Amino acid sequence: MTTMAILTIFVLSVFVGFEVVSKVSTTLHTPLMSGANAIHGIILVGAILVADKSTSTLETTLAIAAVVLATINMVGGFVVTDRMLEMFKGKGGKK
Amino acid sequence: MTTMAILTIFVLSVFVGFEVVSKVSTTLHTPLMSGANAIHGIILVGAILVADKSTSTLETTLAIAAVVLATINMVGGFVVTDRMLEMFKGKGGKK
Amino acid sequence: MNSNLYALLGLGVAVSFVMALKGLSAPKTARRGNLIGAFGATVATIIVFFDPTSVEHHNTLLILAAILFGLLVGVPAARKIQMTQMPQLVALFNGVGGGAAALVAIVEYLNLGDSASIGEVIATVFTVLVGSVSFSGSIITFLKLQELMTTRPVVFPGGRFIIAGTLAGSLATSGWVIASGGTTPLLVLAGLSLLFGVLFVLPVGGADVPIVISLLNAFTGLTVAASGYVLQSTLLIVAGTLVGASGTILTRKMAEAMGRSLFGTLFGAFTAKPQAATQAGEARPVKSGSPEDVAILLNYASRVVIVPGFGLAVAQAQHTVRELADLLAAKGVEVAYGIHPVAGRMPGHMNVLLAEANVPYEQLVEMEEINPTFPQTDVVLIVGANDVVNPAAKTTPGCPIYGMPILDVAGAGNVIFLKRSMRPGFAGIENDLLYDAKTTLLFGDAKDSLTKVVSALKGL
Amino acid sequence: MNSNLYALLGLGVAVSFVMALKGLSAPKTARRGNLIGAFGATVATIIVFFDPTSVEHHNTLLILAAILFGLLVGVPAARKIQMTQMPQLVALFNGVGGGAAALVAIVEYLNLGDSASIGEVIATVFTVLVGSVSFSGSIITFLKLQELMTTRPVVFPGGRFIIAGTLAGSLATSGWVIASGGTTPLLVLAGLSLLFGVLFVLPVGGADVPIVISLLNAFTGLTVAASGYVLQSTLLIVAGTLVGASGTILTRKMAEAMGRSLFGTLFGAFTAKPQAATQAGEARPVKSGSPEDVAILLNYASRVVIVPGFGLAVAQAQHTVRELADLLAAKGVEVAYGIHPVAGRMPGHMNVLLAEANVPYEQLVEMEEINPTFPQTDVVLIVGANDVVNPAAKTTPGCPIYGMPILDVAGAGNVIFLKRSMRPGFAGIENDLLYDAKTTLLFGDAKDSLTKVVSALKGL
Amino acid sequence: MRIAVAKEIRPGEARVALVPDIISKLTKAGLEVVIESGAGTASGFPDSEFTTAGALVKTGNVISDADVVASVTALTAEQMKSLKKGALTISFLSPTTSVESIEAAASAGVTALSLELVPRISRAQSMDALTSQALCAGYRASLVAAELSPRFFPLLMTAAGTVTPAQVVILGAGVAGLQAIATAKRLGAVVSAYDVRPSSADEVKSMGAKFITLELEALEGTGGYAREMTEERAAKQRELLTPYLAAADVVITTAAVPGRPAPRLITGEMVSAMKSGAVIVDLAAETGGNVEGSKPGETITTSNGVLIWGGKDVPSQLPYHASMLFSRNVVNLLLLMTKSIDGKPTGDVIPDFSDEIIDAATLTHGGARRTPEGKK
Amino acid sequence: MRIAVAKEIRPGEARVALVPDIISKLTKAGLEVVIESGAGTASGFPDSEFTTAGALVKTGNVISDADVVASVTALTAEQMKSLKKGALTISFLSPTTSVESIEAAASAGVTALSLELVPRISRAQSMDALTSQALCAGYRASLVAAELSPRFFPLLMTAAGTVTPAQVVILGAGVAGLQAIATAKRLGAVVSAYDVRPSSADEVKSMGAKFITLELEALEGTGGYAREMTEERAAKQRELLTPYLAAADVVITTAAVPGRPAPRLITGEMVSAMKSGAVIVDLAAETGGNVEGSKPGETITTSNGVLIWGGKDVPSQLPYHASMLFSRNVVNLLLLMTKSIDGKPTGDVIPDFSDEIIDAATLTHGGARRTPEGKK
Ligand SMILES: NC(=O)c1ccc[n+]([C@@H]2O[C@H](COP(=O)([O-])OP(=O)(O)OC[C@H]3O[C@@H](n4cnc5c(N)ncnc54)[C@H](OP(=O)(O)O)[C@@H]3O)[C@@H](O)[C@H]2O)c1
Ligand SMILES: NC(=O)c1ccc[n+]([C@@H]2O[C@H](COP(=O)([O-])OP(=O)(O)OC[C@H]3O[C@@H](n4cnc5c(N)ncnc54)[C@H](OP(=O)(O)O)[C@@H]3O)[C@@H](O)[C@H]2O)c1
Ligand SMILES: NC(=O)c1ccc[n+]([C@@H]2O[C@H](COP(=O)([O-])OP(=O)(O)OC[C@H]3O[C@@H](n4cnc5c(N)ncnc54)[C@H](O)[C@@H]3O)[C@@H](O)[C@H]2O)c1
Ligand SMILES: NC(=O)c1ccc[n+]([C@@H]2O[C@H](COP(=O)([O-])OP(=O)(O)OC[C@H]3O[C@@H](n4cnc5c(N)ncnc54)[C@H](O)[C@@H]3O)[C@@H](O)[C@H]2O)c1
Repeated sequence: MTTMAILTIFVLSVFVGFEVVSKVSTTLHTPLMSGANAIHGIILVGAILVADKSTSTLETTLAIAAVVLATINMVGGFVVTDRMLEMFKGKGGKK
Repeated sequence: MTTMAILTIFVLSVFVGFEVVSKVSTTLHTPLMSGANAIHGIILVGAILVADKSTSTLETTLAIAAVVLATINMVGGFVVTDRMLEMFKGKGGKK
Repeated sequence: MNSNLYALLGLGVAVSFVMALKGLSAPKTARRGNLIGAFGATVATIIVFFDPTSVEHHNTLLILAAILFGLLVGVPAARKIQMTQMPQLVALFNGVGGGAAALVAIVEYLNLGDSASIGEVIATVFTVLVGSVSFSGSIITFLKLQELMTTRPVVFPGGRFIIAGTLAGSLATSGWVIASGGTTPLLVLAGLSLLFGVLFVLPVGGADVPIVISLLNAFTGLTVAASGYVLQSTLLIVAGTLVGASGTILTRKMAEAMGRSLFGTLFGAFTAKPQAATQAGEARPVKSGSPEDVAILLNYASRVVIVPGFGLAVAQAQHTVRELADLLAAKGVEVAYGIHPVAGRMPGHMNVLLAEANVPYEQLVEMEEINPTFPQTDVVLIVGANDVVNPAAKTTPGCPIYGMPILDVAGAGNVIFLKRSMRPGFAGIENDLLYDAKTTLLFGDAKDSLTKVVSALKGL
Repeated sequence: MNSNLYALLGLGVAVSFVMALKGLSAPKTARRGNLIGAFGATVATIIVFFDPTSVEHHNTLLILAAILFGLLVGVPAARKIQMTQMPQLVALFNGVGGGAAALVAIVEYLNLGDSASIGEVIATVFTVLVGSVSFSGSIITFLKLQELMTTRPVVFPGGRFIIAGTLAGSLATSGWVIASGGTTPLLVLAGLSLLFGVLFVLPVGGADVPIVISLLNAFTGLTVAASGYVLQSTLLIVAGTLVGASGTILTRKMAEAMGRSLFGTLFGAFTAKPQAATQAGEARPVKSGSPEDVAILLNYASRVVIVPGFGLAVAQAQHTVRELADLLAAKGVEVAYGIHPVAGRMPGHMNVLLAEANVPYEQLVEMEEINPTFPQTDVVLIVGANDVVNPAAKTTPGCPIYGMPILDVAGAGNVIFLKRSMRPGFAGIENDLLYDAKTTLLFGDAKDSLTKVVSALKGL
Repeated sequence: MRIAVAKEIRPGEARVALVPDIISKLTKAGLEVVIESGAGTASGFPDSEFTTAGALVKTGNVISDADVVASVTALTAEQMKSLKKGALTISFLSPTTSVESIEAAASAGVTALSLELVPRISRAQSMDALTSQALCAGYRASLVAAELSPRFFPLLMTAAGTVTPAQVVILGAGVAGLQAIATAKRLGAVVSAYDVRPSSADEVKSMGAKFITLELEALEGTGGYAREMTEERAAKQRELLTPYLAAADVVITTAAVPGRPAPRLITGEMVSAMKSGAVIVDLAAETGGNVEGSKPGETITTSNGVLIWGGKDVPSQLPYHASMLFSRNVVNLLLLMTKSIDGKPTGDVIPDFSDEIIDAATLTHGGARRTPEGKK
Repeated sequence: MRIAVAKEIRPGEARVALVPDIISKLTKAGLEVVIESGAGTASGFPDSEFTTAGALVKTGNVISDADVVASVTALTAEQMKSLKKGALTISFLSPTTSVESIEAAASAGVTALSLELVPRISRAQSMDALTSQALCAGYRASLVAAELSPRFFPLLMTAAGTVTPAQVVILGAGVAGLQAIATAKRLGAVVSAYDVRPSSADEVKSMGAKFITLELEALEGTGGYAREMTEERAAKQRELLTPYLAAADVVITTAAVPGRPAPRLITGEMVSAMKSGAVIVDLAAETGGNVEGSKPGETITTSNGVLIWGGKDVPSQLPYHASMLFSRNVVNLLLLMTKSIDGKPTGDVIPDFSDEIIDAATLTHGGARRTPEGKK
């Protein structure tokens, strides 16, 4: 992929990121932060990629540590966000 | 640029396009349509590119026609949009 | 030009378009947004001459001349047009844009010859098909709006089979181009698509035309994106996609705002039956608006006069009207209430209600005092009143209210009626002011309508 | 796996993240948004094992074990945590994410060795620096929030020079890595960055911590994007950038909502003077909320009791309070007014006002009747009242209001006070209820506050 | 021409047919205005104000040499006879109850206009004295009721217990009834109302009051007035209204049918079902009474402790504003009969019977009673 | 123990110290209640309702064998003397104006509690009869003013011209004044008010009325009451108020300083600067009058056409609710003195002077006048 393409993707993602949360209400600040936090747990994908091709012990150790940390970030993040959002449960459909 | 990059750019652009106009008020429907219309006048860039490298008369004629049409689209579009927006002039800064 | 710089500038232009669209969706920033877009487009047009990848420059002067010509045609047309004719001009501009995209695709197709990849051919076919439809369709909408042809849906017996046939033909030709290549099939495709564009728009009725324009606009955007793919231009891809996506959303919103079914509008062509044409009502046209329209009119006024009537009382909207007035006052708009002596059904009816809502007595102005101020008033908001503003009292001898003094609201810049229907008031006579060009009607219970206007106003 | 399919799935995951963030920004769709994100992340985690470009699979089992371990640690922690401790858990998760990104960057750096392009090295340095800051900074915020260390700003003499020095050191080391490559400088960079993270967060006061968490979160997002660049993963680039961009906006919004200067919060570290620490008030903490918070509490309640007091009268907010009540009723919330016999400054004060605003008499409930209903009430909205809900009347013999019957609002699920300050009411005595855990304060003139709550409610 | 206003001679009448404020409108139309000294005192307009406004204030007879005489109540037969031939009078002048005065006017060659007969068309609203005076009466009715009631009107929640709001029932929701609703509502009472006209339900609701719906057919006559009810319907209506009255703290009745005695809405039996301390205000007492036992100008306490107040000259109890509104009605009617030539007022008052309003309002002209063209 | 209520003997007094509704509270506390036949008639509570509520209705003297006697106005010296030794009385009992009764009570060994002396603390609000009766007086004041005024209170824009709203000025914005503001505002008048207490500006504004700010220092005494003004300040205040009064259509005065004659806020001169047709309602007429020339119970018309209404027994003019509120105050005070053992009421009423309220309110006990502990 060309640098230009990456840059374009980056810029567009910035816009999407800005726009998508631009109307968030105050009460959702924390859940949104927590959800975004879970999303960057996607570094897990990176960690898996590097771990799988690591051969030296040092690399493997570090990479496996990264996998553990990233998993905690991602899974814990989604679960805790869900718990925060429990108050919106059920009533969400109410008009 | 890879097809994947183009696809990503396309998808992201779709999101940006959706989001950016999602809160438009009814009165701005027509100006917004007109402004978007002016923006697709950017085909002028494409027309210029093909016109400049055209050698056969047919190609040149068609391409030059495209340049004329695209210019009308772009320039006229921006001007007419601006005129539509005159009612918002001056008062825009009012709180 | 350095290719990185060139690419960065292109990205900058794409960003400017995003900001333009964003700006255009809020009244405060709309003008600025449009200017940003125009600026970006100008930059793009200049730098394309320095495109590092384009090495041949055969026709630069000719191109410049063509641009100049385009300017000379486009700018005066856009400048001189009357407010009421703008929609058709937009349609026309959109059409020429679609035409340009189709031409570019054809030229590039000729240019590439057999070296075109399958992807490029598909993109070309798409551009030619959709661009041509957009071109011819827009021309028809232009003719309709300009009343150079009937604004009624044009439907002829068996029409829908012809339309479906044309579409099928276009698609088949598309397949042919993709499968076999060559110039002829592409030109056939262009021809069929042009025809389809005409047939597609003909059955659309006057009220639906703006929706169709918006849809064709979104289509044109997509053709531009497809051209971008062929021409390897990220800018065209992004800009075209932006227009395509936002145009789609916009089309849906417009249809919603006008209470039309998008599906019905678009596929009317396939389902319309001839007799539908004769059913189109002969009623006098009125201009009805949305709460947002009313909010914007009020927001940008310097002086607003509220005229309450019996409908205010029926809706018990006194508290809401005061809320609206307070909100306007807070925005620096001068607000007064014009109280007609017989508004309502009992002497002092409006006073009782407005006092209940704590409207300060100073804001209530008697008829004789307020009448001379209407010419300096930007907007009159008539809340459930009718007879007391009916010009028939002056113009129609013999009608039940002839000779009664009225509030001369017609002198103001804009008149807004909040009422539920076109039904007349107490005296039972029609009110010509409802059909006036400067009148906007917002239908619905006065309290509901005011509540919506208030929230729209807060959103501005 | 077919590389096109793989790429498309990746794009789909990216789209799911966009939809997750979008969903999370509105109460109605928040839960669903989160689930969509989780689904996308799961898909990504599965398909990465089939990445067509990764040919070596040395440690698949180990990785699966590591994931399992991560699950066993992360899920129970997230499940068992108490509501009040969630912020620190989020901080911790964010920190480990940052740490993971830094580790990935280091490993890939080791892996690439000298084949790394300059861009890749810069991205690696960025990831290591920011990831480490995020890691250590988040740990400190965790410790602060968990009260494992002082929540006060920690400032020591000359601290700001040390901080600035550490930052300068990190940047210099970054330059060194970029210039010369090699493992050692990278590890030095990691060490310095970890230190900087600690020093950066230490001077932040308790109230600002959430803002810092949000900022570190956005930082982590950017490191993920940078890793994506190094690893050539569009998904990581898009996801990381999304989080970075939305996190930045969110940080600004949070600072605004809390009335804090973002600049002051972030650069407090550089400007804080030691004595500032001792100035931190000893006042009892209160929970103040925004109009949106109040609106959400009200919106999701089944039963709301409004308790008006003298402040309602002072603010002349009777019409606005009725508007709010009507709005809630329209949303299906049961609304009643609890009228204390001596609320206001004259017998029947509240009646006069509420009658003016046309509040139906049936909604006004006497103290004796409403008191037993508070345990079934989700939210009590206290509009400018104080003494009449002050539990001191029951608990503090000798205080001026001792023995006066009060509205037992403390029995309800949530208590909201609308008042302008922490000043007491007529009797001049403090109200412990203001400091209660179930109490939210919305400061400001009652009418203004109500107006804001009304529009926030309309926006839900 | 000269327009004169004498002191009202009917006992209890405190209004005056012209107020100082309005006199300039007449002088601008070229008329000369003469006021009997003391005519405005009872309504709060001293002679001095009339003089300042440009009128001539005279003692003694001012009407015998006047071309136009304006009064609130009808001139007596004697007064009519004392007028110049061809003089014009404007006043309330009921064709059913002021027969003598009308005959005297006819025989004296006086042109007598009756304000009661001004038609209820939009253009005539500014001359509609029935409406303007009913407005005053309706306001007074609620005030008097509040005054007489031993209870508060509003709801008040106090440390000494809760005072429940008064339940007010209003029968007849015409101009007076609607204003009574407004005033009682303002004071905080819970108001419900009943009327026979079909449009009145909306009108009552538009005042924020509850409409009492009875299962009876509606009665609408011409000009927005009601029709008389049959005795059968009346009995049914009374039966259905009884529970509403029994629950009421205050009842205000304003029902009228033009040219007919007031309908009997409440019988003694219904009164005896009411609460002790309840108050009935009967605005129709002078025209026969909506309530059995009501006496104009008197307050009667029934054996079960219900107070019945019979209205008499009720608008006169608000003399200042009642006079102000009345005089504007008179002047608006007068100005319909003045002419100007080339922008200069002629100062003549000439009734033009082709005008629907003048036609309908004029009872006698040219020495005879006349039938309006519109009724022929 | 037995609690008795006799018919009020002061002329014009229509209230009753206990209403049927509340009697169950007393019987539940173990007390026996005796009511003199006809005691409640004037306020709309017939004997039958008392009987139903559980009281004994007797004719003739009911107080001489009672342990507790509740009344609205102070018992006369004779009545005090006729009581049992050790009996307890609750009523209004002013230490300055009811000296004879108090002396009689002291010598008869009666424990006399004065409702005027209940302190203005939060806990005592439910026993504060001054407040509850001032509430009635304030409401009446505005009603009476509206009744007497020859003009409309509200603004009305009609086909016969616009009626401008009445300008109402209220002097003294205590309990009565605030309620008068509320009532006048409800009727649609434009209301402004003045008071000497610094907190009153906010209180007036909280009613939606305009506060009249004079360039004078504030006067605040204890317990939320005002202090007396010096003659110099009084003169200055009168001078500054004059223009406000001259523009007013209605003036309502409610100013009082506890234990002192009412301050003179309006002199004859100020009245003569007012408009003809203006109305003054003086709620303080009985205690000396805020207005020069006001006479309790009379309506005086001045030479310049201003009506001055002097209040007398004003709460009595709303007897139903005034009695209801008063009786709740009495009962709340009484219940402070009843005891129960193991949840069973003893039926005894024993004043406990360690309670700040009883202490402050008790004027005589054990055969002598007493000084409250709180004042020692
Ligand atoms: N003031 C008096 O003393 C008095 C007495 C008797 C008669 N009148 C007569 O009454 C008339 C008064 O004029 P006006 O302009 O006040 O009233 P109007 O002419 O009767 O018009 C009222 C308008 O309000 C609309 N409306 C009714 N309910 C509504 C609701 N809930 N929400 C929104 N709109 C509503 C009606 O239109 P939709 O049905 O389409 O909604 C109608 O057009 C005059 O003709 C006057 O002569 C006056
Ligand atoms: N009803 C009577 O007859 C009567 C008569 C005299 C005295 N009292 C006494 O008055 C008190 C009544 O209790 P209450 O709870 O109604 O009143 P309160 O205890 O005096 O409290 C009023 C509260 O309203 C707030 N406030 C004032 N203006 C405001 C504004 N514009 N917007 C928002 N909040 C505002 C004040 O806080 P901030 O300053 O922080 O905004 C204050 O805490 C009791 O102590 C009672 O004994 C009653
Ligand atoms: N268009 C105009 O110019 C104009 C002007 C003024 C009044 N009006 C209309 O005319 C209507 C009547 O006006 P009015 O007040 O002078 O009438 P009114 O004084 O003759 O009667 C008073 C009311 O009593 C009612 N009534 C009669 N018989 C009744 C019965 N048996 N039971 C209950 N109610 C009974 C009538 O319907 C009327 O509403 C009003 O509603 C008003 O809207 C129209
Ligand atoms: N906390 C409580 O329990 C409680 C209960 C009732 C009343 N109060 C307060 O006590 C205050 C006084 O109550 P009140 O109505 O019984 O008082 P009041 O009857 O003694 O006096 C009436 C008013 O006259 C005013 N006044 C005195 N001299 C004046 C002058 N020269 N000019 C103008 N005004 C003058 C006083 O300030 C007072 O507001 C009220 O404002 C009320 O808020 C408190």
